[in-house]
Amino acid sequence: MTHEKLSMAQALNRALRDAMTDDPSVVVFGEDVGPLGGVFRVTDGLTAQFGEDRCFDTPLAESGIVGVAVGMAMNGLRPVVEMQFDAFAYPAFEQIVSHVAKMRNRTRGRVALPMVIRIPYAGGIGGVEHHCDSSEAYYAHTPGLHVVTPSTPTDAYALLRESIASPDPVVFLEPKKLYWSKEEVELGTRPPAIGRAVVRREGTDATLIAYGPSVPIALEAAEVADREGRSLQVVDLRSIVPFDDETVCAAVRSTGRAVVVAEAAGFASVSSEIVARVTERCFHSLAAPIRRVTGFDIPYPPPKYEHLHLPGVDRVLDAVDDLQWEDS
Amino acid sequence: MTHEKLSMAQALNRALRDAMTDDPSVVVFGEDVGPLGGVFRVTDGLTAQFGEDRCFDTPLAESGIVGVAVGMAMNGLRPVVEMQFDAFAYPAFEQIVSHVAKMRNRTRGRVALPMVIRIPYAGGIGGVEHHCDSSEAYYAHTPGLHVVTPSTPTDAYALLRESIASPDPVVFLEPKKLYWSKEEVELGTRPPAIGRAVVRREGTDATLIAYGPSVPIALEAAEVADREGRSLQVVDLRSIVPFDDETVCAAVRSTGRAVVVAEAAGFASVSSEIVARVTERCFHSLAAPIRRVTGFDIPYPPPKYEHLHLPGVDRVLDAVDDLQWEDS
Amino acid sequence: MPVTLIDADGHPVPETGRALPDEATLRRALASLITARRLNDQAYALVRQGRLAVYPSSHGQEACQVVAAQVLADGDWLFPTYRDTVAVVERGVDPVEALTLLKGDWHCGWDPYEHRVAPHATPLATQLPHAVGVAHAARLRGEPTVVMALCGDGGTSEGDFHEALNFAAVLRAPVVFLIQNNEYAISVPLARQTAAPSLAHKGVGYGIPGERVDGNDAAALLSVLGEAVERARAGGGPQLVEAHTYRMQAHTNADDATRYRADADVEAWVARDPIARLSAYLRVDETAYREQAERVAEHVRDGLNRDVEPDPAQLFAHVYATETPQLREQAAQLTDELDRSLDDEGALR
Amino acid sequence: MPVTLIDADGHPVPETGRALPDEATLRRALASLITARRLNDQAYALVRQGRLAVYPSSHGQEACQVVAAQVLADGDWLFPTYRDTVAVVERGVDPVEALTLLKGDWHCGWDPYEHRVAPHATPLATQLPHAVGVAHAARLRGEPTVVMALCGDGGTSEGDFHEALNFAAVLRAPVVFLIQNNEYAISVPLARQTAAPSLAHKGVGYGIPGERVDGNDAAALLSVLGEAVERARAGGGPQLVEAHTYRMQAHTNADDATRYRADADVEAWVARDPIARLSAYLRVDETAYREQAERVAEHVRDGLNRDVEPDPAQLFAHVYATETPQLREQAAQLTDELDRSLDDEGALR
Ligand SMILES: Cc1ncc(C[n+]2csc(CCOP(=O)(O)OP(=O)(O)O)c2C)c(N)n1
Ligand SMILES: Cc1ncc(C[n+]2csc(CCOP(=O)(O)OP(=O)(O)O)c2C)c(N)n1
Ligand SMILES: [Mg+2]
Ligand SMILES: [Mg+2]
Repeated sequence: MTHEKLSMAQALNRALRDAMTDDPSVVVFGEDVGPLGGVFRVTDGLTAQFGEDRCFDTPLAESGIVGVAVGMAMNGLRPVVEMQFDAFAYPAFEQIVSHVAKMRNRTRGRVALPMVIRIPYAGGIGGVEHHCDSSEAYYAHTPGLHVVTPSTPTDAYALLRESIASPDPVVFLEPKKLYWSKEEVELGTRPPAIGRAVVRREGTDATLIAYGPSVPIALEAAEVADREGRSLQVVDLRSIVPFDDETVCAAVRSTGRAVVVAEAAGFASVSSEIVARVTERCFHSLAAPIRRVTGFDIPYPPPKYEHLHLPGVDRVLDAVDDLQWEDS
Repeated sequence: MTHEKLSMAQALNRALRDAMTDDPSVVVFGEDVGPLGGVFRVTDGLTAQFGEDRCFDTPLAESGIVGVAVGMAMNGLRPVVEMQFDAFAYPAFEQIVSHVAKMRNRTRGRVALPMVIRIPYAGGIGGVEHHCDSSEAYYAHTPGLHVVTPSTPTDAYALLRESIASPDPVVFLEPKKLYWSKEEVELGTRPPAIGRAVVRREGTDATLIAYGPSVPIALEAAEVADREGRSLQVVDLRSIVPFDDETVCAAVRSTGRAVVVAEAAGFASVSSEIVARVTERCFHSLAAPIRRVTGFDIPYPPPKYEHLHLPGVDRVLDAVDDLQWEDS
Repeated sequence: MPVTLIDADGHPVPETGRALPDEATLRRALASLITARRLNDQAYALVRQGRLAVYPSSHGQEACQVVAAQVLADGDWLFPTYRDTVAVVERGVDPVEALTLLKGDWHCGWDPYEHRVAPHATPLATQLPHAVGVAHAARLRGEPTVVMALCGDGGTSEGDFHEALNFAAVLRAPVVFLIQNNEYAISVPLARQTAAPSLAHKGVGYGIPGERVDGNDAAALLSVLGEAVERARAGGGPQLVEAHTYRMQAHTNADDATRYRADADVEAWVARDPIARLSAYLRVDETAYREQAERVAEHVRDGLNRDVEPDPAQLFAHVYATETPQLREQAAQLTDELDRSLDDEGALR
Repeated sequence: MPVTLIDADGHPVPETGRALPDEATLRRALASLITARRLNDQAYALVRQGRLAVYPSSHGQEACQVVAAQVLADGDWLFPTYRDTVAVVERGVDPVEALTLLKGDWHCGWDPYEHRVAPHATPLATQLPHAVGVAHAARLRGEPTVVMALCGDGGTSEGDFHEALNFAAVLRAPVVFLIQNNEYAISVPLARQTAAPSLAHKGVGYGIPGERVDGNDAAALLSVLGEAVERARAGGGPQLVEAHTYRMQAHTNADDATRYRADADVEAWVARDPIARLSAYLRVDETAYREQAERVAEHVRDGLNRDVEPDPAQLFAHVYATETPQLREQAAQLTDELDRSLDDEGALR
C-alpha cells in the first residue's frame, strides 16, 4: 500500500494504469484519449505504456464508441470509454439505455457487459454551453446501470478500480471542477465498494446529503455552520445506483433534519429521489421536510452566470435555516 | 362546439386535422405517418387531405427527424413529428436535450421552437422490448421542454391542440394502451391549458396522483376503495412540466394522505419529484409519508411478465392501506 | 447490376466471372431454404392462433438469411435484426428459443455464446457497432473470427449505420455488413429512404468495398458473401453487401400493406422466388427436404403451444450480477403480494 | 484532386476548366481575409489577456470561412460551427456579438434572424439537420433560400452528419455542406477519422455530388461554392464540398498541439497561406485593407474589455415564452438571496 499526493485526474489516471497492468482485458478508447491523453489528461501516457491496441483514439462518434464497447465487452474485454463532456454523451443515449443497461437482463445473465463509461460532468469551471451538464438523473433513472461519482482523489481511484472490476456496466461521473483537487491517496486500497455512502463529517443538528461536485460545498457549509454554532453532518453518496439507504437513513434519523445538495436541475432528479425515499423511510424521524438545494430548472447558464446558478454555501445554509428550528 | 364519440387515437387525429386546417404552417412528418397513417393510425388520412408537403414520410432516422424539425421551426413552420415508439426516440436524445430544449434560451428568446414531438409511450399492450418504455422522466428533467400526457380522448384532443399552438416545444406523450379507449369528445373546446391538473374524482380520505396510462388505474382503485368504504380523490396531472403545484397540493392538503401512481421505474423519476415537492410544501398536512406505486426498477419486462410489473389496482390499494390509518 | 448466378427461371447466368457453388453446397442451401420458408409460414400462422404476439416474416428473403448463416465458420458471429429469425435458426439456434421474444416469454431465448448469435436487435442499426466491437476484440486477440452483421434498407438511414461502418473501416474490423434491401421499411419505399444510386454505394464514403447481389439467388449469395467472409478473415477489412430482395408479406401481422403498395407489385416478385429458382436449377425432388421442414414446424408448434409459467423472480434476477438492495426490496414486495393473492384465492374459492 | 485556381505561389493554375473570379470579387475576398486573420489573432490574444474564456481559432482557414459567407445572398442562411466565428462576422454579425459565447456573457450573442446566421453549434454535426430543416421550410414556401452548412472533418463521423445528408438528398433540400478538412479533430488526424478516399466521397452514399477544393485558395472556393449555391438555388439539390485546409494553431488555447503533431508539419502549411497567396496573385498594397482590419480589432478589444454585469433575471426569462410557476418561484428565491446579500454587504461594509 503506497501513498502519493495526487489530483483527482492523476488518481483516475493511476486507476486506469493499475487496472490495465493487472488485467490485460482492460482497454481504453474514445476521442483524444491516445497521444493527447484526453482533454483532462486522465488517460495520459496510457498509449505510450500499453500500446495502441490497449488505448486508442476513435472516430468522433459517441454512439459508435459506446456501441463498439458493447461488442468488445460481449467478446471478452473490459472497455473503459471516455465521453469528452457530459452533453457529448447524449448521442450515445440510445446505446446506453437500450443496450448497455439491458443486455444482461435481455439474455438472462448470459451476456454481461463489464464496461465503464467515464463522463466528465457538472459545472463550476466556466465552461461554455454543453460542457457543464449534470446528467446523472438520466442514467440513474435507467435500470441496469450502476452510477457512481467520486468527490475525492482517493475515492476516484478506488471507485474507478471497482468500476472496472465490476461485472456490470458503470456510468462513472467525474466532477470536472474537482479534477485538480489534490490529496494524499492510498493506492491499492479497497475503501467502501460501489453502493456504499460514507459520512464525511459527523454532526448532530442536521444532515447534508451530497455527491460528486457538491460534497466540498456541503463540507464548507458544515464548516461555516459550525462556527455559527450548528453541527451539520455530511453524507457523501459516492454511489447513486445502487443507493445506500442504510447509511443515508441512519444519518438522517440521527439528526431529524436534512438538506440535499446537488448541482443538477431539481425537477425529477436524483435529489427528488433522495427526498422521496428518505421521507418514505424516515417520516416520523423528521422534524421538518427535507429541503433540496439544487441548480435551477434552467439550461446550464453561461460562465458569467454560473455563480448565480450553482448551489453555494449560502444557499445551503439558507436551506438549513429553513428546517423549522423554532416551534411554530 | 360539436360532440363525437372518439377513441384517443381518433381524437389525436382530429386534433392534427383541425390544427392543419386552421394553420397552414403546421406540418406533420416522421416514419410511416404518410400513406400508412402511422402505426397507430394517428396521422391517418392527413397526406390525402393536406398533400405530401404537409404530411410526409421521412427516412428512418429519429435524430434527423427531430433535427430537421428544429430547422423548420426556426424557419416559420410548426412541425409535429412522430417518434414511432418510446425507445425509438432515444436516438434523438441529443437533439431534444441539446437543441430543442435550449434554443430559445440560447438565443435570449429570439429563436423560438414551436414544435411538438409525439411519442407513443408506456406499456400494457403486450409489446416486445423497446416498445413499452415510460420515458417521461428523461424529458421532464430537461429544462426547456413542456411535457404533457393525456388520459382521455377529450384531453388528448385539447392538449394536442394546445401543444401545437404553444410557442415552445412540447413532448407529447401518448399512452399507447389508451389509444383505443373511447368517449364522447367535445371538439373545439379549450379545457384547462397546459400546466393545469384536474381532479378526476372527488374523495376525502386520500389522494391518488396519476397521469397518462395510470389515471384509469387510479380511478378503478378509487372505485374499489369506495366499495370498501374508503373515499379516494384522484388527480390527473395532464401536464408534467409545467407542474400544477396548486391543484396537487390543495388536493393533498384536503385529504392529508397521498399515493403517487406511475408506470415508470420509480428511481429518480417524475413520481420521486411529486413526492418530494408535495412533501416539501404540505409536510404538516401529511398524516403519513406519501407512497409511490410505480414500475419496478427493472427494464420493461416481456409481455408475459408485464402484469407483474405494472402498477395495478391491488398494488395501489395496498399502498393506500399503508398510509398509517391506525394510530401507532 | 447485382451479381446473379442463377436466373429467375433456374438457368445459370453465363459469363459472370464467378464459379457456381458446387452442387452439394447448393443442395444444402435448398434444404435450409425449404425449412426456413416452412418456419416463416408456421410462425405467421401461430400469430393468427395467438401463440406468438407478432411475427416479422422473412418469407421471400430466406436466401439472404440462410446463406448469411451458412457462409460462417463455427467461431464466427452473426448479428441479426428482428426479421432474421430464420438466419438465427440456420446458425443452429433452436427455433423455439429463436421465437421466445415474439412469444413474449423473455427478450432473448437463446444463449448468444452457444452458437455465436447475438440477440435480435430491435432498435434499428444499433447492432452494427456491437458487431464491430466483437470483431475488433477478436482481432486484438488474433482470433480468425468474422462477424456477419445484418441490417435492413431502412436501417441504413440511422446514425448508427454510419458510425459502425466508419469504425469498421478505420479499425479494419473483419465485419461483413449485409443489407437486405427488401424495398420497404414498414410502409416507406426505398426511394423515400435514400437517393443513393444503390445501397452498396454507401460503402464508398467509408472506404469499404460495396457489392450488389441478387438476394433471391442463393448461389450468388453464397459466392458473394462467401468471398466477403474470406476476405475479412484474411485481414482485408470490412465489406458491404446489398442483397436485393423483397418483403413478400406485410411488415408484421399487425401491418396492413394494402395501404401503401399494390398487390400486383408483390405478385411480380413471386416469379423471383428464391426456392423455386434454386429447386428448378437443381431439378431435385423436394420431398426429402419437406420432411425435415415439417419436423421443424412441428417442433415449433409444440414448443409454442407449451405455456411457460412466468417466474416472478426472473424480473429481478438479471438486472445486475448481484441484486441491489433496492431490487431485493422490490422482489420481496412482489413475492409478498403474490403470496397474499394466493391466500385470498385459497380463502375465497 | 482538389480544385485549385491560384497556386501557393500566387500563380493562376492553367487549364482548370474554370474561370477565375473577377478582380473585384477577389479583392473583396482579400479584404475580408485580412480582417478575418486580424480578428482570429486578436481573439486569440484576448484569451491570453483573460477577456475570452477560450477561442477556437481558424487562423489559416480564413479563406473557407470568408468565402462561405460571401457566396450567399441576403436571404440565405449560414450554419456555423464553434470554429467559424469569422464566417459569422463576414456575414455581417458584429464581431463582439459573435464572440459573446466565448466571452461567457451568453450562449449566442446575435439575433439569428438579422443576418440569417444560426447560433454556433457546439455539439458536432447537430447543426446539419437544422440546416436541412431551414432549407426545406423555405422550399415548401417557394422561397429561393440556400443554406450553407459548415462542418469539420471530425464532425463527419457523427450520426447526425449521415442523417442530415440523407434527409437533404431525399428532400432535395437546397443545402451546401461545406466540410473544412483541417486534418485534425483536436488531436485526432484524418487517417484515424476515416478510411474514405476523401471526404467528398462521402456524398456518394447519399446521391449527393461531392467536390474537393483547395481550402486555402479563395478563388477556387469562390468558384466551387458559388456554383454549388447557384445549383442548389436552381433546384439542383444539395451538394457536398470538402475544402482541404489546415488548423495552424492548437484546437483552442486550452490545447497543447505539441503532444500530437510536429511543428514541422505546421510550418509546411505556412507556405500555403490563403492570404499571402491571394495577395501575391492580386499584387495589391495591403495597407488599405489593414486599416479596416485594425478598426475591427479595436472594436473587438473595446467590446470585450467592457464588462457586462450579468442580470439574474436573464437566467429565467428565456427558458419558456412564459415563465412556469416553478421558474417564477426560483427567480424570486434568487432575487431574495441577492437582496439579502446586498443588505449584508451594506450592513457589514
Ligand atoms: C430506432 C428505431 N426506430 C424505429 C423502429 C420501428 N421500426 C421497426 S421495423 C421498422 C422498419 C425497418 O425497415 P428495414 O430496416 O428496411 O427492415 P425490414 O423491416 O424491411 O426488414 C421500423 C421503422 C425501430 N425498430 N427502431
Ligand atoms: C458531439 C460532440 N462530441 C465531442 C465534442 C468535443 N469536441 C469539440 S471540437 C472537437 C473536434 C472537432 O473536430 P472537427 O470536426 O474536425 O472540427 P475542427 O475543430 O477541426 O474545426 C471535439 C471532439 C463536441 N463538441 N461534440
Ligand atoms: Mg426493408
Ligand atoms: Mg478538423
